[in-house]
Amino acid sequence: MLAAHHISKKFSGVTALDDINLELPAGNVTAIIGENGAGKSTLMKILSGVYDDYEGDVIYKGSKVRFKNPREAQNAGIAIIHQELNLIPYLSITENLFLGRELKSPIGFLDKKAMRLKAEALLQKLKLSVPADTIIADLKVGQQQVVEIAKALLYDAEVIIMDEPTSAISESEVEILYGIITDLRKENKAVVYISHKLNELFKIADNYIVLRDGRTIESGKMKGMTHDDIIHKMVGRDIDIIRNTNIAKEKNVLLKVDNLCLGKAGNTQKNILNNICFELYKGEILGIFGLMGAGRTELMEVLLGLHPDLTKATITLDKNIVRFKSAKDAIQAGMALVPEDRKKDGLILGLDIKTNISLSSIDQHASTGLIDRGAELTKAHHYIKALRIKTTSEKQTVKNLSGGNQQKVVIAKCLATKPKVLMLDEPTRGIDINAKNEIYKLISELAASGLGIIMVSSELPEILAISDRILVMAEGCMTGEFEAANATEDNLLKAAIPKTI
Amino acid sequence: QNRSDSAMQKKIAIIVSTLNNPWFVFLAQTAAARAKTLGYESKIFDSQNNTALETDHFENAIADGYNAILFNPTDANGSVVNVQKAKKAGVPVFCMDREVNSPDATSQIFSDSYSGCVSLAKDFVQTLNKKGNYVELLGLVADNNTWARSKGFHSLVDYYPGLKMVAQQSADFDRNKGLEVMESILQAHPNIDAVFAGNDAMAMGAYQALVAAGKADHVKVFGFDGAEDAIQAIKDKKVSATAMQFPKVIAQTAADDADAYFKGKRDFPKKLPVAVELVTYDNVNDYIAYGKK
Amino acid sequence: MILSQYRSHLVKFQSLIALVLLCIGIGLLSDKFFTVDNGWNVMRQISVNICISVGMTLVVLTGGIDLSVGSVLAIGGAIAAGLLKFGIEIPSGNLYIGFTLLGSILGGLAIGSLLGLFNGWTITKFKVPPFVATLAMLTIARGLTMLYTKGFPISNLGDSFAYIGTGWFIGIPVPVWISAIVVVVAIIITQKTALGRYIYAIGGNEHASKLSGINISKVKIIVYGIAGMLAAIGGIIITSRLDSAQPNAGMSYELDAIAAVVIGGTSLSGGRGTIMGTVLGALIIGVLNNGLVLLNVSPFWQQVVKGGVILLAVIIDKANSKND
Amino acid sequence: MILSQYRSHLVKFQSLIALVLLCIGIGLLSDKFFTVDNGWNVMRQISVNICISVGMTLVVLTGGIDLSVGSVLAIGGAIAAGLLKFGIEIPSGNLYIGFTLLGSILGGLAIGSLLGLFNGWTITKFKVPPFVATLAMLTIARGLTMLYTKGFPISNLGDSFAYIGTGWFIGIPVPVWISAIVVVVAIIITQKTALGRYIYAIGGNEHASKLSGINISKVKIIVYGIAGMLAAIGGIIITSRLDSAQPNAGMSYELDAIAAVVIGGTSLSGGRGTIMGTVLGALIIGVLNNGLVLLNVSPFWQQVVKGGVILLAVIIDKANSKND
Ligand SMILES: Nc1ncnc2c1ncn2[C@@H]1O[C@H](COP(=O)(O)OP(=O)(O)OP(=O)(O)O)[C@@H](O)[C@H]1O
Ligand SMILES: Nc1ncnc2c1ncn2[C@@H]1O[C@H](COP(=O)(O)OP(=O)(O)OP(=O)(O)O)[C@@H](O)[C@H]1O
Ligand SMILES: [Mg+2]
Ligand SMILES: [Mg+2]
Repeated sequence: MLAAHHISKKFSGVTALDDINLELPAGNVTAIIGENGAGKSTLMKILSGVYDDYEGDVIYKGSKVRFKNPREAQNAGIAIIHQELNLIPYLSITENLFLGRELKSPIGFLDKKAMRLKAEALLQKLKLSVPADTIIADLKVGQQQVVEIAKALLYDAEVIIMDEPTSAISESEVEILYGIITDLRKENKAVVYISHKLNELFKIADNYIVLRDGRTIESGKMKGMTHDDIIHKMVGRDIDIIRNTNIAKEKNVLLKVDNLCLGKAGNTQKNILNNICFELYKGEILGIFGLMGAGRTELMEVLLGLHPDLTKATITLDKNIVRFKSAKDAIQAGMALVPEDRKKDGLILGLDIKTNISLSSIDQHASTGLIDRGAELTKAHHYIKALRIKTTSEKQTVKNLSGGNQQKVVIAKCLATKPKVLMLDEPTRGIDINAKNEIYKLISELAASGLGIIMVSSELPEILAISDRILVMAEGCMTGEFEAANATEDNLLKAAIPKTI
Repeated sequence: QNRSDSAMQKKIAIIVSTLNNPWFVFLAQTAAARAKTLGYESKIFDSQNNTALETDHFENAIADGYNAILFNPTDANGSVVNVQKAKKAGVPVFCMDREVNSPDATSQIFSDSYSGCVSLAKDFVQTLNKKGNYVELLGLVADNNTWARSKGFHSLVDYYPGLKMVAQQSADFDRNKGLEVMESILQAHPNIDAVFAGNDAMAMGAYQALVAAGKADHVKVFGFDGAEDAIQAIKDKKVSATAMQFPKVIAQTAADDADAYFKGKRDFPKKLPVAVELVTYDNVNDYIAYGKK
Repeated sequence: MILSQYRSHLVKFQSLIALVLLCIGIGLLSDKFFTVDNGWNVMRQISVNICISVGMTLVVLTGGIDLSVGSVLAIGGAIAAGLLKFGIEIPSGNLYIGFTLLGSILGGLAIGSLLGLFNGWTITKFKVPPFVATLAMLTIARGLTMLYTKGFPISNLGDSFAYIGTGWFIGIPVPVWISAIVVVVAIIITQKTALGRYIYAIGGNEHASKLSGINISKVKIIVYGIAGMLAAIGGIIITSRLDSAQPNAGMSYELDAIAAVVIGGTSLSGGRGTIMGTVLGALIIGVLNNGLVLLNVSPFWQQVVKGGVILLAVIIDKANSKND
Repeated sequence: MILSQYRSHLVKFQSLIALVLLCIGIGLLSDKFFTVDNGWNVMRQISVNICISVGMTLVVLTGGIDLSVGSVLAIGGAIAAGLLKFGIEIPSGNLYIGFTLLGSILGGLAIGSLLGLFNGWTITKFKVPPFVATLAMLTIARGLTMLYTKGFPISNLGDSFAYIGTGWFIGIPVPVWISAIVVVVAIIITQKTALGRYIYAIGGNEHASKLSGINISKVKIIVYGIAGMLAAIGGIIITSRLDSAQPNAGMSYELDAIAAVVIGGTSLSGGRGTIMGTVLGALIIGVLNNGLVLLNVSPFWQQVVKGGVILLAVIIDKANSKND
């Protein structure tokens, strides 16, 4: 259906793709596999008309094509779900779905009704139960991702490219997506599927293509491959998947949270968080599991001193009762948070690594009023080395780092404040298997050094592998607590399902 | 009884082109003060040099029941419709300082800028002995006073081939711009003999530039308006001459006319030019800011 | 969901509260305020600002800004007046082209649109920030106006031209008709056409819009062109009201226009806002100007009070739409 | 990495090319341009704009804008002049407080800072968009100036006050010293202090900065306070140069200041830019103003040429820094 011959692409000197060849047959799901930065997204952008300055040929239905812009590719029948969400925040779902290809009435005005009906049908198919005229900004990230998927399905495309479509959606939504992909395959469409969650690939893909450093390494049938085979092909060597081997240490309570409640602004009836109580021990990794919207991120935010006006809680840190009025208070008291969305909440993308690392702790180096650049640099070097941040220099702009390395910069920023409690919210989202592994290693090391660690994650295997103890949340309440030894996927999920369904 | 009293009380609107220039502030406040002495309520409207805003003021003033308008127009032509509108509403308009090209104004008491500049030019020619290089600083290029003054000046000066204008630049009637433009002109033309500025603020700015360049002693500065600073500067022999307008006379005459109108007088001289007088070191002691002693 | 709908209504009408409070306040202090005459007064006075602000709203919705509207207003009015009165004379060829009323108006609109399109062109083609491109145009268009008029107003344009700014039609002043038509057309564009969608989309997320196949440059150029044309309409109204094209007309009108847009709840970073909001913003400013005069506030105090009230109006808005 | 460093240098000095081209062009047309005297001339003339623009740069770096600088300049100058000349008289208590030179200058600076802090307060406390808050302050501060001066200039302030604006110190004009000190201090703040870090961080990503423990409100209030103080410094320089505090001083200076900031490569959305860039931007504008007068370009053409050159300067910049 769609093929690429000898495709190369450079970004101001950096070679992103180097002589790529691949084939995407109709009626098949092809998985593209590769580490962060292998060139997967770049290749897909070429196929879908985002970049038109590349070397080599794209062959579509037997003839050579060169799409000048996304619309040309769309019209030819190639749809793409981009890795980054590309939605307009203040337009509604319908408006986003039809953006650039609005339905019009005979006199040229928008046919809003027709669009809404079509959008509603599509949302129903995707089991997204929100009205079609909801503003995107009011949706959760997972729901936005579903809209992004709907956008690609709106028209009868021949080729559908999905670049990490599941990075923010939960299990049940993934199942729906599988169903849709199966349908597409039946309709003899060519589907491209990119994901760092290897399990998904085994479930859904027919073929695989491995990219490494911008080159095609290998391709073949998915059938008969194992986890380790794939990882080996991706990374070029074997890696050991970390499992937490901490054994029960003495239990010194580090953080104690009693009756934590978080109200909703302008609404006195409903609470977002209800009577949360838990303890965190020194040197412990406490996993917090839950489905989308369970309130885990809000819990982390409250513990960092956000929403002080809406919070009621008794928090004891290191045997002292503390009250946080702002993030500044919380950080000074020894809390630190690696937020869920590193680009939006964790980093100043336009500034360099060094500045980002020292952002929360610059006071340490400014006792004279002026910043001691030497000390700052030493610190930056220390963390770049300690966390194995892959960069050419501490002056690299954070925007240009890979996702995994960006995540490490956020962790470095938190560690630089010398925290007692380190909270990590979905620390491995969108990160390749190798980088994930490094972050797991890091978390274990930090726990071993005496920090209390709270890790929020939606990925069961991850939370099972790394935690000493697991709390489960649903609908703003604590619904379960499990020691690592007797936690299973089953009982975690059971506790996470909301009772009100 | 109180009520009939307040019904009797007439209100006078004073609409001035701008309050961003002390000359007009003085004009407006003098008119307001006179109206008060005569027993009328009055209010000052600032058109901010914006003819459209002036139109709004007229509409608002008419709607608000003002009985007369003392008017300092932003523009001789642009303000015509406003005067017509007032006439239609039966509100007499007395123009101050600037003319309006309309017979509908009840009376127009104005400074004769053109002939004022002619007499200023006479002094200019004499002071320079009919030869030398000079610089002209224009006011706002979109203001018709700028051109009335410039034309009056050139109508005489241009007859003397020995007088050469080496630069003509605008400084927007602004003291700071007068200073900066003059500083730059002095770079290009270090050897000048005189500066003619379209108002005193620019003249004072130009003088300061000359001081900074060490040329204040032999470059003659001429202004226009009769502002306080300029009168003082003429006394101190810093500025050579200015043309004195009489905002006080103008404003008071206008207010008196309104008073007379209320009392039944209808035959006003359509145009009453108030002479602009030349002020030099010789006669400066007869003058104070904006008027005669 | 209900919350979100409610909120979008709030965004639309958030300034209404401030406007109502303002009107009540002035009405209590002056019995002249709530009269039919004064109502038309205010409406006529804001008609020019509405034309400009509507164009500004479109520009701001795309995430841009247009500082040149005041100057473009001046040249639009001047060209229309000049064409009507003098036509075009080409001395060398001994050619003279006269213009009808309509022709001269179209001429004024054409020059406004052209300068607006030029703004859009420099902004999209050379990636000049809108602030700089239109700031340059502010100066250029003012200079061109001076060159065309030689610094003198063009007056006495005849009764039929005067009708545009001073006439009445079915009991409503003509400028109010014009601004109402502008508002309605703009609402249709923003709410009912693909162009409107694209305007919001570009302001919301330019990159995503590009990936959706929207021709960003085209939309932006059109929008700046519309803003230029609307400024020229404003210029023609002013010229007609005054029966005179003033070379310095419209100075610093851009600030009033932007104020109307922002007070009306449109975000300066683009993507959010409504035409009706801007109309409310313009009304607030207009009512305030009118009220300060009616209440006989001294001119020096007026500025202080005006600034204070605008600040207060926005604070009230914010307090009432805090739930987002 | 080398590429990225090179690029950041380009950002810093992107306007240099435009400035050099401009200087060469004017130098070719006028032999008076490249003289020491004219150099000091230009430097002295831009010193006020530099003071204001430096403050504006800090504000813009946080993602804000300050439209009130021109009016704050006026009131700063007026208060300094008024205190020096008249002191404070309280008629009821028969109290008179005289001010020394230093005292009156501090008084001027204090009022400027205060108004700036007020800007910051409304912006952070009530979430008023900076554009609106400072637009309101533009009007308020102008009104206050008019009220304080009653619309008349305050002149004849004595030789020691005149020294600030017209004196020389070690062969360099005093205003140039002042602006140089302002620039150096601002560079130190932005590059070497925690405050500077926070300014860039807030402009780059306000929410992330908040989560990183930065007190956003405090930083913003300080920054607007600094901008107000620098505007007042500009006002004192102007007042001293003119030996007169003009109530209408500084009108529309905000546009020149923003132009300098943007031409200097600072992004209006915040987070990116340098003080040196702004200095270059101010130099471009200053050289242009000076050149147009040196070449005796007619006032009508000046505006057209000025706008055109600014546009061209930015286009040249863009063309030379396209590689990002
Ligand atoms: N937009 C960009 N412009 C320039 N260079 C970039 C850009 N994005 C990434 N880079 C550089 O390309 C290199 C590879 O980045 P990539 O995202 O592929 O990470 P990676 O090497 O796979 O690391 P990791 O495994 O930790 O994710 C990095 O050195 C990064 O600095
Ligand atoms: N706009 C850009 N400018 C410069 N370099 C870029 C740009 N986009 C991508 N690159 C570089 O191209 C390479 C491939 O990036 P790409 O986004 O295709 O990786 P990917 O395989 O999709 O990674 P991930 O799994 O993290 O999504 C990287 O080294 C990246 O740094
Ligand atoms: Mg990566
Ligand atoms: Mg990718």
